[in-house]
Amino acid sequence: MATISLNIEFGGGLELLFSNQRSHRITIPANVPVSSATGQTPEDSDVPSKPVDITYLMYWLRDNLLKERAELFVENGTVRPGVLVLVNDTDWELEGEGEYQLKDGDEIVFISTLHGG
Amino acid sequence: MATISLNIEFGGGLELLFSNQRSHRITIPANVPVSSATGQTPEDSDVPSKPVDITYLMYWLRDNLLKERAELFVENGTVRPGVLVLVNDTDWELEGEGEYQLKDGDEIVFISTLHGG
Amino acid sequence: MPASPFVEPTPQLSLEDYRRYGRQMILDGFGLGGQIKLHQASVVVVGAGGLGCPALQYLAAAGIGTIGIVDHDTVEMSNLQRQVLHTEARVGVPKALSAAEAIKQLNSRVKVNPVTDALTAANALELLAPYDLILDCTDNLPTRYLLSDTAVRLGKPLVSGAAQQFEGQLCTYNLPLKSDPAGSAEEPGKGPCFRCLFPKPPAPEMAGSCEELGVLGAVTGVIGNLQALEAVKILTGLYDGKPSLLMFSALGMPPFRSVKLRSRRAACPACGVEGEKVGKIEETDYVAFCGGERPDWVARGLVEG
Amino acid sequence: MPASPFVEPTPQLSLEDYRRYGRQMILDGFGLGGQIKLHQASVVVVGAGGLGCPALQYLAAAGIGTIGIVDHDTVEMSNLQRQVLHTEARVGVPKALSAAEAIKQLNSRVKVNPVTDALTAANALELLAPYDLILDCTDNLPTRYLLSDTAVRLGKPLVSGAAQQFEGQLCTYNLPLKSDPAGSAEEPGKGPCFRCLFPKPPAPEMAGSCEELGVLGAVTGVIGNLQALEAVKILTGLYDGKPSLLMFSALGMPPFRSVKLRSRRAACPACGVEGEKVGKIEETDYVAFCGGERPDWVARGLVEG
Ligand SMILES: [Zn+2]
Ligand SMILES: [Zn+2]
Repeated sequence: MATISLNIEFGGGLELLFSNQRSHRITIPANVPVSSATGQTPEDSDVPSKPVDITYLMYWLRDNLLKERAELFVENGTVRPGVLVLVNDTDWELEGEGEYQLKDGDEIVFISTLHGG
Repeated sequence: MATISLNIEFGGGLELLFSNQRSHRITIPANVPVSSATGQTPEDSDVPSKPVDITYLMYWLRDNLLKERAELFVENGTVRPGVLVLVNDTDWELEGEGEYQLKDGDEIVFISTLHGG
Repeated sequence: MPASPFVEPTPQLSLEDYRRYGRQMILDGFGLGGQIKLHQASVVVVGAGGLGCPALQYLAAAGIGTIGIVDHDTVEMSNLQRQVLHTEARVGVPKALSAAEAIKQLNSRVKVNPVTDALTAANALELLAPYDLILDCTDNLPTRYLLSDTAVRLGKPLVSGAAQQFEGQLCTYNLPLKSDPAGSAEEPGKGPCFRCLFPKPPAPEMAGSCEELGVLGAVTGVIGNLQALEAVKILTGLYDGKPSLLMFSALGMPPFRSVKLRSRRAACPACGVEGEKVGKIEETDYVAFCGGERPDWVARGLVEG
Repeated sequence: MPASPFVEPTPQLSLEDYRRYGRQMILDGFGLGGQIKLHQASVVVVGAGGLGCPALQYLAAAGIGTIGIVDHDTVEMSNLQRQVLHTEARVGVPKALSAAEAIKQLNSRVKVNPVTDALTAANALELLAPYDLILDCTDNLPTRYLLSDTAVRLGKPLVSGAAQQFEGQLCTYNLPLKSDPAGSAEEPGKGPCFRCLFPKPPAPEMAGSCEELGVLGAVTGVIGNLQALEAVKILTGLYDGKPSLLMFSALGMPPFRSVKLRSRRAACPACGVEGEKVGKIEETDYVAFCGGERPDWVARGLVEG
């Protein structure tokens, strides 16, 4: 099964949900079900597949790395309010948000907006 | 003739020698004379050649981009004292200094040490 | 450059100003023109705390002509770990007055307008309208939304800083974009506002405060300092005309990261051109928008306790 | 965390200290232990100018137990554009005393040792030896070499900042490296010194000064602030154990860049183990080493004018 490696960073407090670890290096399938269901891979069955994208990545992180309180990370099929997602130092909004197709070696950052001062 | 493209940055005052422009994108030969002579290319004659390295780059910059006062950039076959060279955000001393073989897309920074305060 | 005996200094700048600001006036791209721009400019800093203190120091030092300071709090001992304009002797004094006193000592030529009232949806437009540029040095989410909406309504840039624990963030909302050097015929627009990035506020339980989570003093110093720097760059035109976010992680390597940000969203409720718009600022309940009261917001006077 | 009534505060920290430093003591990785480390630490800041003022503010605010300030200059009007600890009222006062006065007002519990003598090869070892950590906040090359050699000789880390025009640089020389997490048997060594990077000084004509080239105030603020932050990180153990250089370009995008640096050089004249070593610091003519007098060095008291 083809996979890709990614560098994942959490910040602004989000790292608390991920074992208090800011940096993670992960390997995920290069092709995934269109539904972004994380329990299957296209090889498993005849599910329609797509190149892996950020939407799938979010569910994969929730199901594989998140230690607690999933609702503080993903909500309504996207990151919960107050979280900004970056793709190689670029706002994901400029890259297609959840539909951005991940490439091997990409760095994806999930950061919560700070408001203290 | 095979070439490579590089991003060159000057800082700490060095940019003044290069038309006051900090960022330059250049294209140079991928293979150069072992002597680092900038007027020739290996195809020109039977000069022994090497993959282009930082020593050659320095002479190339001196001969092609430098507008004045070459002695404030290169001295005794290397950058003049007080200048630090970076290869992709790494001290060139860790990469072989002048002998580092340049790759397409590398970023080389020449920065003068500051001492004001 | 000091005035020669044969040339009168520009009426706005005195000979003493040349002496004081000389080190920046000789900078390429800054010059006398830049100093005059600062002299004629007005900046309001909302929050005279961890971010506001370093920001105010460097705005005053640079020679901004008029500086407003909005803060309804008084100085407490726990502030002195990072709020470097205040002093032990001024514990109990309203922060806006304490900060004003400090910067007047550094630069008596700056006109300082301290405001000891809380900034609210009812008074924000009036309090901030007289200024060219706004600094968000506050510490809570409802005020940040209020400031962003107000900046958009007033057409002013909002240099916003935030700091918590070991991290900081810096962004200028409603940034005046720069013309396309290729000479596009269109007027350059504005960058995104806070709502363009975060149309829905995070749930209250995600929103920690420095009181609960803590913050390292120098982290607020770095961000506040950078806010002053951004303000000076914008006022003198020396800024990058593209919207970006700076992220700082004091314990990280590398510690700084710059992020290219989205454009203004056409459907943004505050600054967009389409779709539903937010109601009048004066009628907006920002606390409710952010999910209701939190205990420290009561203490902060954001809501009736 | 405030002391409960049933637990005596650590004798070194008073109840008031808990109140003052609470915001950092609750930080993960910092805690009471971190505050005690700061309390028991001593830091000397060489230069109470553009870099030294912001550095001193945040060192004092953080609760460093003893702070030395070395500066032989007096406060001038042209300083106030960036040297934010000084005031108009203290123009003419020795900078070390002016800075000491300012930080005592912020934190009277810090023991401050102002030194109004110039730092020279003859007195550097004696002046700096009592401190745990040294900050280079100076503005000239000979003193930077002197500080690096002294720090190496004394075995202290040297947090060095520099700022000119729109740029800044930050590096800790003689950094205590951290053990290999894999548990190597070797003692971790030290990072490079200034001479490891720049064994030969730049020619005098390359070495501009802020007086000639100018500097933007907030640029010195950012670097000085980051110096204080590095000092706090090193003293509490919260620092990255690998040598790096931070470059700051106020008008650049991205503005910050972190560079991985070389290891200590075995053949370094100052800190290496092989080859020729520099002579005794006390007998070294740093001005001559850097190519001879420059007019502003005369003014600075580095050489007899
Ligand atoms: Zn908007
Ligand atoms: Zn060395």
